[in-house]
Amino acid sequence: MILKTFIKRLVPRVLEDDISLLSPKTVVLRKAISHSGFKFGLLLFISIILLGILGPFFLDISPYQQDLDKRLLPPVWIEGGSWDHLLGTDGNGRDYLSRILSGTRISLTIGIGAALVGMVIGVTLGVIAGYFGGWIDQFVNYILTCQLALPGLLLAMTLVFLIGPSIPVVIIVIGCLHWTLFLVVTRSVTKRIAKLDFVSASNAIGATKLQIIIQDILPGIINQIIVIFTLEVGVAILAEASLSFLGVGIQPPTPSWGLLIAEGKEAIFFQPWLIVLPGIALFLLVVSINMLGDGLRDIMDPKSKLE
Amino acid sequence: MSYSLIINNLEISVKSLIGYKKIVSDFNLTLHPGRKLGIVGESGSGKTLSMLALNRLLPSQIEVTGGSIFFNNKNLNNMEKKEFYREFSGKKISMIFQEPMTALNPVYTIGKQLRQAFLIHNKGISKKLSEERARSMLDAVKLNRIEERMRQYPHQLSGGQRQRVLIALALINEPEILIADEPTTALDVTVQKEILELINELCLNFKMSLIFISHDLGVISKVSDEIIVMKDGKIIEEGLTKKILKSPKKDYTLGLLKCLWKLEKGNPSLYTDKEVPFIEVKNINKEYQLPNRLFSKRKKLSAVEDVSFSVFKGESVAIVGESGSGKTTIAKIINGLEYPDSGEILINNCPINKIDLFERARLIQPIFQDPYSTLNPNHTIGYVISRPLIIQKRFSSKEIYHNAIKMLKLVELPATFFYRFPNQLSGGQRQRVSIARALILEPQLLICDEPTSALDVTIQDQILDLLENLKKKLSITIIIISHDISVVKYLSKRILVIKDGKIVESGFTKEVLENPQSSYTKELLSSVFRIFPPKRNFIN
Amino acid sequence: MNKTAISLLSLISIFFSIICSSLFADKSDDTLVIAFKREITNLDYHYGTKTEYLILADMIDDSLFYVENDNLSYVPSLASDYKVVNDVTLDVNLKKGVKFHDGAEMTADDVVYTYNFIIKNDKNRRHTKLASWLKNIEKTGPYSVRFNLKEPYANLYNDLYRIKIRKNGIMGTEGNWDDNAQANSLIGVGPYKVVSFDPGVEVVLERNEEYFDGPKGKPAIKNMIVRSIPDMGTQQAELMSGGIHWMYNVKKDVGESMAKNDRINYQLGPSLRIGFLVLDAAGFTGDGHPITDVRVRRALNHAINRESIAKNLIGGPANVVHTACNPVVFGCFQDVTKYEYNPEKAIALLTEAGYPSGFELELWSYRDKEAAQAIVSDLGKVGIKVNLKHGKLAGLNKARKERKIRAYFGTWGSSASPDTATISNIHWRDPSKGDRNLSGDPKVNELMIGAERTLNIDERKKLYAEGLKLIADQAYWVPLWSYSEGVLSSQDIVFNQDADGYPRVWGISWR
Amino acid sequence: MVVIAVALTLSFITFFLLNVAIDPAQAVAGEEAEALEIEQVRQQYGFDRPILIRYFEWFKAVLTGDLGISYYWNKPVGSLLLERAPETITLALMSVMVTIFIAIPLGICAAINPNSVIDRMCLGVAVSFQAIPNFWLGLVMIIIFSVTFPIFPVSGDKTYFHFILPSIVLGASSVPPVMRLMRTGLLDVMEADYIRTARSNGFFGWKLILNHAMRNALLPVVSVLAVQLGHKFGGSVITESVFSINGLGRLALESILGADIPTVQILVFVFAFTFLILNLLADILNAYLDPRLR
Repeated sequence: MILKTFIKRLVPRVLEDDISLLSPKTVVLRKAISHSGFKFGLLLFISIILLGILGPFFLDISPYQQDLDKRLLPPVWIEGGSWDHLLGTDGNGRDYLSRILSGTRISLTIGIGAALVGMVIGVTLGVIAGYFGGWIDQFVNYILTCQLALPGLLLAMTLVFLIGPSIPVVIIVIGCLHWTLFLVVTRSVTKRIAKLDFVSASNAIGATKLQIIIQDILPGIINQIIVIFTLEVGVAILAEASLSFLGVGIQPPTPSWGLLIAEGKEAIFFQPWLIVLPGIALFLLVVSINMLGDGLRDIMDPKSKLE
Repeated sequence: MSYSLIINNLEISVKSLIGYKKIVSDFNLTLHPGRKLGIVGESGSGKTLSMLALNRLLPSQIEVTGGSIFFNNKNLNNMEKKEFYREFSGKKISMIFQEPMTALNPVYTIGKQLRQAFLIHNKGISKKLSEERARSMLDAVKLNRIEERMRQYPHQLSGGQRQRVLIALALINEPEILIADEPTTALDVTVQKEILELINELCLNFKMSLIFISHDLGVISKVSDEIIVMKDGKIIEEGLTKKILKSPKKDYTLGLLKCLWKLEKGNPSLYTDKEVPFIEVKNINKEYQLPNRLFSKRKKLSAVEDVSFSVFKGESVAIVGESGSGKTTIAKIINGLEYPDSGEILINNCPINKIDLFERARLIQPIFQDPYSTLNPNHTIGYVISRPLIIQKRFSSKEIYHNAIKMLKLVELPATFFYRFPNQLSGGQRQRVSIARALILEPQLLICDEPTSALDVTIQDQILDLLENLKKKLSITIIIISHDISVVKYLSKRILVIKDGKIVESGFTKEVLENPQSSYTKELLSSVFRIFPPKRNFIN
Repeated sequence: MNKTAISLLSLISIFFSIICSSLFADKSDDTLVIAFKREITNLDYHYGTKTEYLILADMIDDSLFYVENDNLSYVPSLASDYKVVNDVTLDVNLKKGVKFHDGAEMTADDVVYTYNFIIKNDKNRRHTKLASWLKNIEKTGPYSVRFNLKEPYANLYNDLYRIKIRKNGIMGTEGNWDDNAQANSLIGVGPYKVVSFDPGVEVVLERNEEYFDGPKGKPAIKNMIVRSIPDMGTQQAELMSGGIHWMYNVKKDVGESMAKNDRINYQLGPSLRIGFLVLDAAGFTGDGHPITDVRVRRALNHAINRESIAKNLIGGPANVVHTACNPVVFGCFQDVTKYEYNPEKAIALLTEAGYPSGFELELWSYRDKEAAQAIVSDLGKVGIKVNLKHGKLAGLNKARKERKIRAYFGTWGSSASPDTATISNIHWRDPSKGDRNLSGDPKVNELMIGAERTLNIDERKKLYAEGLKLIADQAYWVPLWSYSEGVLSSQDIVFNQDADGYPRVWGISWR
Repeated sequence: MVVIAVALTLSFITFFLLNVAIDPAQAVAGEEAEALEIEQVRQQYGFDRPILIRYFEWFKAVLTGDLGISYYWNKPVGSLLLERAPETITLALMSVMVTIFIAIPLGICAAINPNSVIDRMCLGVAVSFQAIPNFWLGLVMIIIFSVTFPIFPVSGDKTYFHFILPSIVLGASSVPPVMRLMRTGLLDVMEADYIRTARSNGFFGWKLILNHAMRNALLPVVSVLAVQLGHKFGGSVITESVFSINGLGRLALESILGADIPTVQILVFVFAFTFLILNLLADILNAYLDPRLR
């Protein structure tokens, strides 16, 4: 409730008749406020981030501190659990809460990093292909087909195998495999924008191609990119989990969620919390990011009306 | 049964963040059987929405919030959805729409769509009978080669043919009322005339009443007995067509008529300079490659064929033609936005491809048709207008600001618009901004590609006046491209009529219009619905 | 059109699923199902080195010798008796009346053929390695052969155990060998016959009723199915739902939890496998790294709490190992320098070596991830910041070959070969012939490999003792612990675990 | 033509990567092999020659129909493929059927009641499927449907019954994109002019959707399904190993880990080719559905 009034203050109240006169930014902001899915996703996302970043400061147990005498303790609500280890311990006797919390940072780093890499590749190629068209477009299309036809997970495995697993490698490899959506969308939007009259107008006033791309085309596609970006963050986090599951992802003892799930796999029948807890964390994060992305898509879509 | 349709105090609102906002109110209408009613108004006046409401086709955020619609004493507003669709949609009331290009389902054949529309109200009819019915309808709308048409898909037909199919679709269940929503606006003038004649004829044959919606008084006057004039969601005047055209009671109606009269009269004071050829177009050709289809070879489309002409300094020249005639391609080639396959263009005796980008920008500037895409929605108006100067890199930021403000004044916009975004502006205001952007570099040639065709008549009038004034003030050369003879008449001294990428006729506007030589020009002229001012002059 | 196709397909699939409702094998039809993690792709043991292949081969095939379960020594199997003529000559007499699965009797011809095939099949190098010590083999009678060795070779009986006897001519003739002749169906002399084989999926076996009276004993169960199930979780689920009866390589935690189920038995027995850290003492990866300093290597030995890890993570009979071999095998001399767990001492040693605040170390590993992390954690406590590179074996092999590995956590299983020679042969070779010897000390190589070049038992023991002492003194390795072998089985069966942890599944019987 | 070019490029990339990543000689010789032995293998198999030459030799052999012999399986790659392909094809087809059965009805439900509770729930299902890792779902499904309630067999690929759980797991991962596309596609179509025409002719409810909207809305879905099916042929590594189905995915995994270059080579080639062919088929199907594309 407090939050609601707070947000309402941020936005100037506009008379009913003036809605069409709002600046684009205000319109987006107002739509954001009225979009419940977006708000929920954002709230969840922010709380996960806060927990992940601030959480470790409040815990005096390091995620790496092992105690082999206290292995596989169950969480506090299961018989045998203790308040010392709220979520129990893992196979090496490390505090699971601490590991999950510090895993947030790693999963997010990988998700955001990989999505960034994918974005740079996809958007660059997409803008170039969409704006210049012709044989450049055909060539980019060829690269795209190559990428799509390639079984991604296999390539990722081979690549990580080749370079040796580490966080930057995993980020780059996942990023290099998740740019197609950026490319496809950027290209089609660029093509659409490039046909619009204001691009012709920029051409006529003597703007260079670079100026046109940066000033006219990029601002037009940025909304779409943000939306895809959020979705790709979720995809990348899951991809890392899959790689870790196959044993070519993040290196232990670094606690990425994918790794925690992979490590807890064999205990799934007897210490299910080992896989369920990071699974829930992963699920919540991906859900929040997806809701955020879906919400952004609705909000940024000029077609969607104020509801 | 004396009345077939009565609408009382209809009210339509749009749902918004805060609540409902009325967009149509106090809409009353009474339609006698067999009468023809025209509703005229500018875009946003609520004419289409009222009719969509009648047919339950309103978009999701828009709702009927009051009033009643009686058809033969049945209130359509309270009726169950099922009953309405079963008894009325397509059966008692049919509707045809503005865009024939998209109003037919692209994935089904014409025959199938007709058959289905017939079957929905006539269950259990055999396939043969329904096909027979479809054929007879295609015959009724005067389509040729009916057997072939039945098997064709919408994209294989021309716009006019599609509109005929849509009419057939609307009439297949012999409705009592036909609502036609701007059915000819998207069509070329020559086709427009035929369709109007067809509608008139079918109304007689089928004994239907007609509600015809249009923004164009000229068109309305050809098809209606009565007229309703709408503005801002309200009816402001209604009466018999003849009466209203002769002596409108309201100023707004008069204003509408005045614009038409003015254009009809033409512009006697065309400014001319000495005859120095400013731009010469020599034998240009341009072909486009059509995109690949799965099972067919690449096709080429010749957009411009061997076009040559020249324009003199300070002159205004019009290029006239229907859609797809290649006039826009010519404009783009002159502007350097496209390159011809062959031929050359000289500006001040210098080939255009030798002129550098900045220099060209100071010589030629374009103005485009669509006010909604001509401004980058992400930039402020101020930035849009000053950007040409910023790109030229020769001006201080102060100079740029002053120039931009000056330009805003020149196109009669308030200086406060400097910080606005395009989506906060109306279509006419946007078009003014794009003129300001074009003029800030003080170019010698303006290429106006249908500068007014997307605007309402009254706005169109203002923009034409503005262009006319600027031409006088700044003595620039103008090439105007249009499909609208009246605009051309008002603004240009010379005229080039273009068809299928070739020039079919050229000469002084007055001469060409009064005494057209080619049959195509004659056809073009005959299909314009003119409304002549009464002998007694209303305007000075 | 779309809809009909979809509904048709779904109908078909339902139809099939009703017909082929799955059949579970069990005691009533005398069929035992066991699961392997790895895939069996080739029945012929000579073409696969993995333990799973050996287990399978021991079921289908037999060889001249066999490792006896109780006191881990080589005993004649197809051989009736043997005689060491001298250091390079061995006479072997064969059992009579042993029959191949197709009914033919095994004679000296078959043995000679088999060994000739092994050493003369040049096309396959991996193959010839199996008997690289053999000069030639002679038939000395219908049921006796003589082996002439190139040089004295101590681990001879191990190889005689590993080479499975093939029927004369079955693998083609000299110069025209057919490597795949026995890959998909195999005629052996072992306790089980192959009924069918679906590569990578399962092998269906049936008891060989004519099996000779050898050290393996006669099998009790008639039908045996060996399934490949790569995922351990899936194996557990199968065991719980009765789809399989026996699985091995089960970790302590999983095994103990599974055993809470009344229908499931968990046995955690000894294993020949030991774990160890190999350290680049020679500086192959570059000079000047702390690890080339013996004090640092000793500090490493002191820093790891091996007992705790062995007890908590591995469990069962697992125990700390101080030597570069498993204490139970032949020649594994125990009286060497022992480094107890003492982090203070480790820190003191590091300080003495000039690294009071520790250093960074890249540690590679590929097996036992939990233990690897525990090691990292322990080393961290004395200030050694370990960057763990846990990956697949192939990646490690390549990096090691390129001399990029400074330290790695390795294990060695010796698959059922109770002799120090097996582990030392591969780990202490001359660096030019193998890349695992990172000691840079020619003396180690000389002692440990030298011990293989004599048949004299005492001489061998002496050489191993010296070598192992040297390794411990110089702390070339950090010997960690011996592993234990966990087996999960259904309550319906009796499975006896042996001292070497090698699962002799042909000995399983119904309860 | 493009299909072949793409498949070739991919096979070359894989060839190159594999050869750089893993020493093939070591892979052939086995993990316990001596350096000398590895050298011998290297010469025997010709691994000491430049990569390009080896690639061309490989390519020449493939053209003559010789797909090579797997180092790891000791078998002609062609027969390996034939052995493994049926399982993967069954799994892929069944999982796509699962996707269709779940995603398309959900998408339609969501689209005909936009922004309603049903819509939100459908979206929720989609988001959940998107957020659950494949292997997690697989193991949970085994626990529920094979151990706790022994309805389905845990693993194996003998009967169609064995494929039900894995295809649900594999199919679930493609539900979100297909469902979303179905929803937005249908929503877009429902706003199209021709739907307005149909409504004005008296069509409403299911008749409107089936007779007028469905075919148009299916167009993008067909393409996405083709992509998904293509990926399933190559990307079911995890599902296949969890349910121990002996298909191509597992073959690929084992071959990569075993550095079995000939097999991986052909697999990538086959995956890419299948993918491209499926896309071509989707184009043809789309052309059948949409006359404008013909």
